[in-house]
Amino acid sequence: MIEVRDVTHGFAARDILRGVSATLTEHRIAVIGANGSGKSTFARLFNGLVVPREGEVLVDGLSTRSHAAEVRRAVGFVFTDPDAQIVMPTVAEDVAFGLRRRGLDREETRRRVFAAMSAVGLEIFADHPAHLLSGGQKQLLALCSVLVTEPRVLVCDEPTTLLDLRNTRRVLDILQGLPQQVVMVTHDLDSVGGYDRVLVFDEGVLVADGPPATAVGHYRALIG
Amino acid sequence: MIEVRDVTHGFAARDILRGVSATLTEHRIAVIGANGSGKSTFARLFNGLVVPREGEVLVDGLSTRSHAAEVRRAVGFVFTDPDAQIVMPTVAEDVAFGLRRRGLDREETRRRVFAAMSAVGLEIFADHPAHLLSGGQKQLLALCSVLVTEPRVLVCDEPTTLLDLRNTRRVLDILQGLPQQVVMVTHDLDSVGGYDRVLVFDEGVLVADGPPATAVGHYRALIG
Amino acid sequence: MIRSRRLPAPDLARVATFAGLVAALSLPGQFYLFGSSVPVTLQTLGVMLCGLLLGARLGALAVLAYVAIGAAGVPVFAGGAAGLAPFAGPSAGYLVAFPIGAFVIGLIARPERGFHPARGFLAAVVGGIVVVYAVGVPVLAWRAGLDLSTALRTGAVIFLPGDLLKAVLATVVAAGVHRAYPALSRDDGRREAAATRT
Amino acid sequence: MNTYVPGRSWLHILPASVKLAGLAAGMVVVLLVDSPAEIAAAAGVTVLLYLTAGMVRALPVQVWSLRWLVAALVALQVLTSGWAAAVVVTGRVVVAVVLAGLVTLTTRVVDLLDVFERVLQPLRRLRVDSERVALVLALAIRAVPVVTALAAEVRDAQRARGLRGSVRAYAVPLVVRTLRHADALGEALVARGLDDPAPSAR
Ligand SMILES: Nc1ncnc2c1ncn2[C@@H]1O[C@H](COP(=O)(O)OP(=O)(O)OP(=O)(O)O)[C@@H](O)[C@H]1O
Ligand SMILES: Nc1ncnc2c1ncn2[C@@H]1O[C@H](COP(=O)(O)OP(=O)(O)OP(=O)(O)O)[C@@H](O)[C@H]1O
Ligand SMILES: O=C(O)CCCC[C@@H]1SC[C@@H]2NC(=O)N[C@@H]21
Ligand SMILES: [Mg+2]
Ligand SMILES: [Mg+2]
Repeated sequence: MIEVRDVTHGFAARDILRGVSATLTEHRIAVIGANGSGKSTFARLFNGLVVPREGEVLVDGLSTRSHAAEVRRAVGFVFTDPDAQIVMPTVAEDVAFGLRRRGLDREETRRRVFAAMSAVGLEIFADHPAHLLSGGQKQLLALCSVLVTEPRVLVCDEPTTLLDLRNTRRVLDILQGLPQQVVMVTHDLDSVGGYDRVLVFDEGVLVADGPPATAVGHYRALIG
Repeated sequence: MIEVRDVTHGFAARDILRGVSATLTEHRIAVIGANGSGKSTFARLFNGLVVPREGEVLVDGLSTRSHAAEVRRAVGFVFTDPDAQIVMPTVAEDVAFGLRRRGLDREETRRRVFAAMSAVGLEIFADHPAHLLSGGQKQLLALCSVLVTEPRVLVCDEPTTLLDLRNTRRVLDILQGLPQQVVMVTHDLDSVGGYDRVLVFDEGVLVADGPPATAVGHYRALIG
Repeated sequence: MIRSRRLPAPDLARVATFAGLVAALSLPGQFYLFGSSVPVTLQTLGVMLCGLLLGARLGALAVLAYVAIGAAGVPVFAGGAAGLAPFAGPSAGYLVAFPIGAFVIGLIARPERGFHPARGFLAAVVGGIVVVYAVGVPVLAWRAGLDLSTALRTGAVIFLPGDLLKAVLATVVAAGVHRAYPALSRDDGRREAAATRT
Repeated sequence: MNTYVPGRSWLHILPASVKLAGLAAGMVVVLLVDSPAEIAAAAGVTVLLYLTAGMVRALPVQVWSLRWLVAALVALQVLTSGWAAAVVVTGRVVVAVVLAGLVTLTTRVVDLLDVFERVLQPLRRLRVDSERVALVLALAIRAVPVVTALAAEVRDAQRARGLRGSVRAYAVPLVVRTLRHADALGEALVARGLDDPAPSAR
């Protein structure tokens, strides 16, 4: 469960988020809104990448301000550009990287890495150089490298923006099948249909919040 | 008119485009296909950013191989990432950049720059620092900076991928209203409805070519 | 034909962007070791990467562009300093040496012919440490009124462990980048490679 | 901290090239100074210049930013050559740095870039294209926030994966994305005709 309590955040001149409160318990949550409306900043609150100037964010009761490390272990994050996330030369090494300091023995690490790769269909690329993967495969790798650490919540900031139709569908299907709570920021209104709850941002304010049809309708009305 | 004559292009190990031929005379042409299918490479043929290993590309009868500079003046190009296209500090200066060596006097340059900015609604930002514009405005600036040179053909490689709904619609509307021939690469199948002709690529081969409904149907069938 | 030897646009873009990279590496952190009037910074890491990735000519131009925009007043020097003031202080020699260092690194490493880690490391040490100290230390002695041995101690010896570590890092990073971005040293493939990612 | 402060003083109005020449002359004078009294005089002149430029408020900031430098210089000098030398050497450096800082405080970046471009004009015979130099510098200035933003994103991605302190894991993605940006920029410049000859008739 994620609780956002009256958060205001911004920089010298301007507030990016203003008085945002929300308690997120649903399984599938989407966040939509115009460019610059504050979606990414909102999403970054959940794992403490952004610590709000005012207000508080709690993940399963732990504040992102005082329990940064625990929160970060509980909340996985997938970014738009896979190239910003992939750090090791081969696929298997990159997936294993997140388990480094878990004190697992070699066999256990291998087992978990293989399981995670299989879940997204990358096991056949285990020893493949990561940079030679296609854009869609890279994004699957980024997702896999996060899932291997078994986060309780997964936050994705426009995970399919750079992908084609097939890869988009693939990533969305995998997200849909996860046991975890998923929060996804997106511009693709077609993809939020099956979600339990959709939040709409406008100029840093949470202006609508509800089932997909209502929320998307509100967003379309905003655009005019 | 653009003629692509039996083009094959690639690198040591792999061909990115294989035996592609097409004569493009229509007013609105879209190019779709999976990630890595060769769309961007195809589009880059038209202004000589890519010169094919085999075959030839002619723009109004001029070969991109032997008449690179003329072809480049005739064919404008808008890329995906607005941040990588802005080259001067302020909006007006960036627009004027393309007119530098046209031998125009100062008054004429100013007039054309203003007209181009007005066409996309950026004239109020003339002396604004270009990098402080929003993502959507930056993409409009990129478009404007290309249009000011009055190209006969405009090629756009996923011009709206990074934009929200409103900005996407804005850019597409402006493209729709241009007198020039437009070739647009896109993953957004909803946006190609009004186009005259849609080309579908798959693994470097032009696999379908026709009106939107047929071509998009073919593409969907490919994905399975 | 007398034509100016213009930097082609793709090279020009790399030069300018890598100047930005050196700046981004210089900004975080800067601290003074006891008794030294020169700060510890990551600038040499940036200089080494320029030489190891862009080669002698473009690498040197990138670092030169970095120094030039700093001199013109953009806050990119150690600790966010800028302008002509740093050129009047004890670190002036290092700043002047940076472009020369990048040039020497590129000459030795020859990244355009493929990257060899051992060679790259040697290049980083010679260009990024020896050359930089060779200009930096005498200027430090001159500007700070030190005798040469004190200047060596406070302007070279104390930085050596850190700078050697940076040379190792630069080599490892350059090797990784050469693998992850194959178009780096292949001129004809460069544009297309940029195009592969939307 | 040490960047242009808008104003209308005589120093703001003076052409950048004249200021640079004056600074060079000032540097030579400061070098020749070698007694505490002369240092005091040089410092006095510097303060006077700050006063007439309306920049006195910037003076404490300038000096304060040199605190570590001064501490280190004084410590070393006192240990190796005594107090008088410490005052002269430290004073020289402080006056030189603060004086150079005044030029930066009163001159816009674009004006200094213009001077660079003009200084490079005669190099045309050495086949240096001064217009292109100006473009590189403008793009380099623009690249600083771009790369800084890329760095922030990569750092976020690393932190989200719980990867603290691995420089390799940080620097490789950063440099790869920097290169990708550079090459996309290069492509846009080519497409906008930077390398093409001027059209013959129009
Ligand atoms: N570090 C920062 N400093 C200053 N402004 C910032 C910073 N980070 C974000 N902003 C600004 O805050 C606003 C909201 O940014 P945010 O990235 O949250 O928007 P977004 O809804 O994710 O937009 P997009 O759809 O373009 O991704 C933007 O106007 C942005 O320019
Ligand atoms: N310089 C290069 N070296 C090797 N391979 C390359 C190079 N440039 C492109 N490619 C490869 O060529 C293929 C086609 O690339 P292209 O960018 O044309 O695809 P695309 O259809 O535009 O894909 P996307 O939808 O992801 O933009 C890709 O597999 C790409 O990896
Ligand atoms: O003022 C500046 O920006 C220049 C600082 C120079 C620091 C030198 S470079 C070589 C040596 N290694 C370091 O880490 N710092 C010094
Ligand atoms: Mg965002
Ligand atoms: Mg593409």
